[in-house]
Amino acid sequence: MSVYYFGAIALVLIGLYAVLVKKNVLKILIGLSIMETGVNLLLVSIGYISGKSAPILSEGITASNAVDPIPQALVLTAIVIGVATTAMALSVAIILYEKYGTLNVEEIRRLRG
Amino acid sequence: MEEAGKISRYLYTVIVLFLIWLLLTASTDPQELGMGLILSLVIAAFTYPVFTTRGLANLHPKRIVYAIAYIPYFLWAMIMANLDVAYRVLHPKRPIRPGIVHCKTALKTNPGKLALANSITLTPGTITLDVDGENYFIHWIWVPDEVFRAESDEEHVEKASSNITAPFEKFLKVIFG
Amino acid sequence: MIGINIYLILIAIATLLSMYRVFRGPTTVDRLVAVDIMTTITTGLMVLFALYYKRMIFLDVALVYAVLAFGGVIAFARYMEGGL
Amino acid sequence: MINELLIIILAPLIAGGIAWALDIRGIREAIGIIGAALPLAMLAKLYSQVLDEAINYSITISGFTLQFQLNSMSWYFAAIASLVGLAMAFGMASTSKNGYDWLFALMSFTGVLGVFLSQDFVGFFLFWELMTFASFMMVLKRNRHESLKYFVLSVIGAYAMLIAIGMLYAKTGALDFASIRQALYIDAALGTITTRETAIIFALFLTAFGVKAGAFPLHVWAPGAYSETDQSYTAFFSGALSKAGAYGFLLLYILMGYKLYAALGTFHDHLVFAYIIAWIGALTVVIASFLAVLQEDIRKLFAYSSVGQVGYILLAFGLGTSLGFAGGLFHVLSHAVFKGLFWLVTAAIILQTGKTQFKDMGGLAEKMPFTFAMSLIAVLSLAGIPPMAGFASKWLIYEAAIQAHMPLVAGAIFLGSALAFAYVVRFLYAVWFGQRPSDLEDVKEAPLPLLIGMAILAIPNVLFGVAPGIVTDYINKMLGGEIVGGNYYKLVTPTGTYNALLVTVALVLGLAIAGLIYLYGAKVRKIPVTNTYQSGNPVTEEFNLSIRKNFYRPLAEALAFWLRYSFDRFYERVARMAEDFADWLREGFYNGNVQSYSWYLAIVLLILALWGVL
Amino acid sequence: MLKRALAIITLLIIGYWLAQGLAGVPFGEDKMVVGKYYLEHVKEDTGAVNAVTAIVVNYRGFDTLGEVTVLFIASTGVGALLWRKKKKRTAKTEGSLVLTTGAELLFPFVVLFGTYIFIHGHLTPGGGFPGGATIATAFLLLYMAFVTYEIPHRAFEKTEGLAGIGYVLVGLIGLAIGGYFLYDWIWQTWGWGHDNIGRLFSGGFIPIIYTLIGIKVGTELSGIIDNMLKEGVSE
Amino acid sequence: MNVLAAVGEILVLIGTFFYFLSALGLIRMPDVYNRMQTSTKSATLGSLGVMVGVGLWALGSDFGSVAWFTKTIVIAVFLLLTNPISAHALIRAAYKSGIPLWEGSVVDKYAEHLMSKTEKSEIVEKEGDAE
Amino acid sequence: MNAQYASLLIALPLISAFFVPLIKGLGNKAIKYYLAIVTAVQTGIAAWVFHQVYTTGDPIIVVAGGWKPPVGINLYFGHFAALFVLIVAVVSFLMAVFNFKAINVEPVDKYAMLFLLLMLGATGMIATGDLFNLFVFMEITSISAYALTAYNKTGEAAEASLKYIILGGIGSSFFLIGVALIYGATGTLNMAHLAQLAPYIDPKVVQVGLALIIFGLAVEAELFPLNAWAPDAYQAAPHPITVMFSAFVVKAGLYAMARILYLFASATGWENVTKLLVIMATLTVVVAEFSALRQKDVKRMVAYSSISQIGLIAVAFALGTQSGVDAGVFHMVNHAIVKALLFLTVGYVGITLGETKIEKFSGLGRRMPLTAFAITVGSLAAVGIPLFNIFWSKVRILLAGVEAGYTWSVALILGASVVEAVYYLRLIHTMWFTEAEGEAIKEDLAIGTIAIFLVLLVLFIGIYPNYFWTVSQKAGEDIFRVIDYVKNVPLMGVGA
Ligand code: NA
Ligand code: NA
Repeated sequence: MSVYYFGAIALVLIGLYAVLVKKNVLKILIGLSIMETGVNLLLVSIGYISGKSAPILSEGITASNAVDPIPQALVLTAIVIGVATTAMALSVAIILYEKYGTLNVEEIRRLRG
Repeated sequence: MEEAGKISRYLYTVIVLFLIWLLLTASTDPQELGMGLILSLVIAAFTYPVFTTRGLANLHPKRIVYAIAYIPYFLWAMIMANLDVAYRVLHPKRPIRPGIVHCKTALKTNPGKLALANSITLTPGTITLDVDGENYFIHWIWVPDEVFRAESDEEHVEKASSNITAPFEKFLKVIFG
Repeated sequence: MIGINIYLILIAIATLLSMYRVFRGPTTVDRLVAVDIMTTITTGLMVLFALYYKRMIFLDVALVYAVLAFGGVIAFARYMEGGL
Repeated sequence: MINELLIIILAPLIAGGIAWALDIRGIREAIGIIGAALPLAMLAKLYSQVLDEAINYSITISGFTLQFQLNSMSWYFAAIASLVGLAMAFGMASTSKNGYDWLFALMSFTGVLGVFLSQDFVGFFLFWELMTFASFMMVLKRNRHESLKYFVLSVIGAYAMLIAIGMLYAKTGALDFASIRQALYIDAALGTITTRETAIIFALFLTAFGVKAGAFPLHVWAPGAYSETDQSYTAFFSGALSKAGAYGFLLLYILMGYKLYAALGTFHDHLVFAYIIAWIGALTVVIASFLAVLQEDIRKLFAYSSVGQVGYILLAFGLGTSLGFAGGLFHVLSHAVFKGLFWLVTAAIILQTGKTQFKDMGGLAEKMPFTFAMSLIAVLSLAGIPPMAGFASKWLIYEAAIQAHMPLVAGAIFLGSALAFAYVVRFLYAVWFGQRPSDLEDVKEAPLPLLIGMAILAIPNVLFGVAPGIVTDYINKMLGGEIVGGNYYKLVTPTGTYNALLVTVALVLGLAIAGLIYLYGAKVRKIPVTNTYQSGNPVTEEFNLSIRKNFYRPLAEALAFWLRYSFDRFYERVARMAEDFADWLREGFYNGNVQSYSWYLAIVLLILALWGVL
Repeated sequence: MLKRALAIITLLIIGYWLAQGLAGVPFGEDKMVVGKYYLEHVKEDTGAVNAVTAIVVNYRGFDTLGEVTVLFIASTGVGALLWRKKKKRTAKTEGSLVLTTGAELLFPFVVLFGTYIFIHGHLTPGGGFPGGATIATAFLLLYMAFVTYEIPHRAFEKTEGLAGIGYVLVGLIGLAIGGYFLYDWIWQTWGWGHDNIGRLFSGGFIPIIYTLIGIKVGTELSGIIDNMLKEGVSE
Repeated sequence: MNVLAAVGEILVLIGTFFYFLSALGLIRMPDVYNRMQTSTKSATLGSLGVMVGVGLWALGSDFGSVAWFTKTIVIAVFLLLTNPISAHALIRAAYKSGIPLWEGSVVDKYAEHLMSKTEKSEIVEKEGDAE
Repeated sequence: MNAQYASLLIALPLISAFFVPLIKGLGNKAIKYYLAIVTAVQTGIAAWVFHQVYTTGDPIIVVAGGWKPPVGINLYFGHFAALFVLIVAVVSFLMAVFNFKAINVEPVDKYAMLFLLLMLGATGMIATGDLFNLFVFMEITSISAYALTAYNKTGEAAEASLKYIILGGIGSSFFLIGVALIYGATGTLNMAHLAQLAPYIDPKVVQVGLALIIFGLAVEAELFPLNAWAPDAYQAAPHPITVMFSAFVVKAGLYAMARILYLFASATGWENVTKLLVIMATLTVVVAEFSALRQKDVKRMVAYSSISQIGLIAVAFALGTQSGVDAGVFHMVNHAIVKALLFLTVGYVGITLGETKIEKFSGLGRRMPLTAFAITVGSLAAVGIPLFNIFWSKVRILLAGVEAGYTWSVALILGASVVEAVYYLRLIHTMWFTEAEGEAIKEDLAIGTIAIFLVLLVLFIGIYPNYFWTVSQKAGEDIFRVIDYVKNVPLMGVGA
């Protein structure tokens, strides 16, 4: 297994760890972002082909020596989606802080049962 | 300091943007040049009020000459700064004596003040902490005796200024006024 | 191009050291400073990659990265300052 | 041309729907009665045809083929239900004042008919559910707690049936009775359905039909449900609807009998599965009769009584002999007519007095003579006194039990009869005789429609009591053999003979004498209602025995040890535990902390990982 | 502490499982199937040099339309959630002269650079999203420097909507002209730019779409920033 | 390989060395202010070296073009302009968020300045109240 | 008309949403009318697609950009998608009408955009034929759902949204890892192409990848224990949105799960996945029903009930048999109708009386007879009483369950259904047979009309289920018969 795979999975797990352990909503959201980063890294690594270059067919690069372009295209989309989710989450956190006066997940539980 | 006319400011902005475009593309393809021109014209149209107050006056030859001369001067100062830093970082005893000192500047324009602040930040053991009017507050990694033992505020300011701001000012005064 | 490995090693060490500061803190500004340094180093790394792969197009990426990183650092700094 | 079977099944429902939608006094009742009368009319019309050849109808709905058949047996059950249904409709014309009751009463009527006529499990289940639901809605209006108890048990039963149906479907690939029967018949020899599976299916069906029939220990819904609804409707509820349960047991024999025999074998020469049914019946008879005796409320009394009487039917079916079936089938009829009559009488009493407790009644015979006469017929029939229908059927069951060499079961019948006698006598005296409380002075005779309803049910009581052969003749044809011999007035079994005509003559004379005695007694015995046989002991509130209050209290004390154990309370406790469990689960799982929720996700991932890794 | 330990154990097991799955997808090997098709046909099919861009805008245009939508949702959602009857900037202290002047000087450059990025999307690794993000950064800088700065919201919102409409319209024109939604009519029907591959005026409708996306993303992100930096004012 | 490339390579080497130095400063210095003193300068100079170095290196190589050089110069200038600004913003953030100066610090004129400023504004406020 | 015009189903909501800022100035009322018109047009297009697909019997394959799959992304309007896209549009239209009464919180223009995009997301999820595109549409759906959940801007709304975001975020990350694995093993993302290649994928990869994808979708599909966000979101969201959540948002996730599940039916170790799903789905039913039992808030109670019904559908889909899938689709249709009815009416009570606590429902039969009647019909249908639509699909599912050998699951579900009956009947009793406090209320005509329409639909299907059953069967075949699916998608021979 390559260092990229390893790093990607590590990022995903670190992010998940933050979600599972940290009490602060913002830290949890950072955890989510780290997970997303890990996933994106994984996607790109999967498309990588040893010894080949970015799939922009200029400067002497042709179809035969470019890496798989699909994962990169996917990651571009995934990144934007991640940004959008984070933006949503942050504005929700802003409201939460306004209404509850805290960002501790253990105190944000009016809805239960 | 009075503002230059709108057209002057606009044209100046267009020119700067187009120059940057040229650097970015480094291409003589008419398609690129044409597009660059269009974009410069468009973007300048809504950014020039923010970008400049003096307009084309910035392109006075004297200013350009001084600006070019300033580059090696500043680079040298910066390299010295870094060697100083290297010494302090690598020295086992870590010889530092930090503090925040107060300087004054004679520069009037905002770009000038910014250039000064940045120059200070990038050179010997100093970082600009705040700029308030003519007052510069600077974090100094090695405050010399003469400065921190100064008897009055005035003396402190004078000593500090001569150490920190003065060397750059002679260039910046001409370039930015 | 053999030499590129030396640069990479230097950069790797630098990144690891900065990373240490990011995790260690102790203050948030400490972490931010470390992040700022890391972004600068990463910009350099991207430029080096451009050279390594002989792809000029990566330089654009480095510049975009530098711009976004600058914006981010400024935003965080202003946040820490209590100015937002 | 609309199919006749559809008319039979749907007429009440449609009438109910119209009655509900219009909800105009008078029209509502008229339409309801017409809707309730139509099935009986159609059945009467088809009577001769059915004995020759079954009438079939099928419809494909939602990809299921629903099959209906009017054959000799379904005709019999449908006719009984329609008779009671018509009586109910007349009764309701007096007792019920709203469209809601009409809608659901008639809907349950349709349900019952649908159940009897279905020849496949989809239709059977559909109408079963419809019948349950409609009857439940009748109770819900008046008492949420009792209705929920009824519904929960019914639904448990229905769902047990659904699983059983599903299992049969999975094993045989069929949902219609004919195919299932054939498949199971063949499988009895092949044995691809294991004994265990067969036993499960049997147990599930037993639960399903047991609930509806009110068999012990699933009877606990009955007292509450029977009392907490319109009493005219209870006539149908207890008289016809509960018969669907009994019908289910028959169906069990028809569909699975051979397979059950093959799978479960015999015990002391009895079919094991039948033996179980018989004992359930016997226990139901005894326990329900005891409990009936102890009731202080007329409705509760008859409710328990109904449970006990259906027990007789199960017991009879459980004997597993053709005579047992004959007796059971006959009792289906007689119970329908006498218990239906009882409930209409109760309806009349409650309507006219507003009272339900024995302690508040007395001396009503003078005020409501016709109702009294009707109740007398019902009492005689229920208590198994010739020449009423009730006697004929009970006699047959008794004969069958003896013949089947099940003396203990026969004992249960005997005990049940004795207890029934005890409680009907009390009813007779406490309500109709003795001193009338002052607030009942203005009570009038029941309104006409109600009286018509009573008459509709009273007539068969007498008719089939005097001429039980009419019924046994039909049953013989239905079961395909000379099971009960004799003629219209005489029943002959291998072990005995019952001449109804003779008994009738004797009884008419006896009754005349009794009537005279009563009239005489009513005049002279003006004593306080509380002054009974306590021979001088001061009467206290705690121990105040009279025919109207705590009459059988000594019995209750004797049974105190056993009364502590109540399945009713047991189920209540289970229900409460379930609700507490629900709270615990809800509070524990949905604890509001999103971090816990994230952990759930992590744990699922962990399980997936372990699943994959191991 | 126990929770942390449990978390670590759980995560390690999950990680091991993921690694097992990944073992079947060896790193650095050529796994291309559809990807190969793209690399071989991208130039003739779309006129773009950057295969990623061609995929993003052309082959998998639906993804990108969706992606644009996602960002639009975020901008709208943030706007909806942080909506207050009356709002003002939360900022309390002005940035120092260094920051204000720096922001002013950088602003035109960053905007220009952003447009450079999305206009060259078919030739370089850029595109509408990084370009738009860069432009938004320019506005971010102004927000950071000046406590009272605000973007012109109404104009921005309308621009955002128009850019989105423009994108869909380009797709619908494809449906009308070529019979397929998001059909590259400029390249495939009109055949513009076939002799220009590798130069600016090529790539079919990619530059148009990327320009629209760039404008849209720029205004959207700026709008998000604007919303985040404000709070309700009670009257 | 020609001279340009060689110069470029040396510049890159110097640049990366300063990167290393910059990070080392982050570790070695006692507090956030002094960390910034050492690290921002080095990182900027390092970048300058790397950028210009790469530009020259590419220019001197077979694949290179002027565009390489101009683009790296643009990046370098950008960093030269922005890095001190971010350093400034960060040190201000550090000071304003209340991180104390290192215990060995000898002077803090800024604190005095801020204090006199608040005094002034308080006086103004009081005067306003009086009116 | 060119079948490619089915792509208007995507284009219309999008362009309409983008158009909203331009008409913002006309006021909230105008925006609500606009919304109703757009959803009506969408319904028209969806009806046209439905008609096309069900009369010709052939699916409509929309090829974006004219690129044949797997090179391009295709939309697949088969029998299932045609049916469900129509349901999405119809429900959206009805809710657009409900909005007039239900939505007063500002900013309505933003609400309108999010509303349209929620509809768009679900439509796309159902229609798409590409794995990654599914992810994109899923995110469109969920991010607009996050925003709409918090739309009321109360603390509870934000809390619910936060939970949704965090759990949804984890789910989508792992979904994407699954996609990465599957892509890495096959080199394609087109579903039909994947189905072709499924038998040849490394078993380990497909096992992990499929499990992760299902996991991600299961969060959206509200399977236990991944559904903890759902009751909160249902409760806190604006009432029309709650209707949309239960009527089609969750269904889109569920459908996607089923679709992907069956695409990989030929992969090794597939049965293990379905087995696990049956367990999860059964637990979903049981836990949700028990959670609803003593619920004091009626909207939340209905939410739990909705989750349990979803679990039932999931059971049906996980059975791995044709009859199961058919029944599942039928139940989806029925559940959409019934839950739309219930959330609509309960929401209306909430709007009128201020909240949806059970006490508010006392004597509702007298105060708001039409609404109470509609709630009653919805409740009875949900319980599965004959002559109401759910009876048919529920019986189908249970029979299919026993047939597939999951008797234990069926038994548990039935046990839970008893619980369901109890709480719904309590509600009915509260409404009709307890004393009312307060006056009679004049009921809204538009909402009443919608409610009656849905009631009639419930009863119509209950009495005459044949048509809907036939349609559901075809839709079920669409999911189950992967061979036909592959055949219908005009794959070009890339890498084959
Ligand atoms: Na510096
Ligand atoms: Na930087």
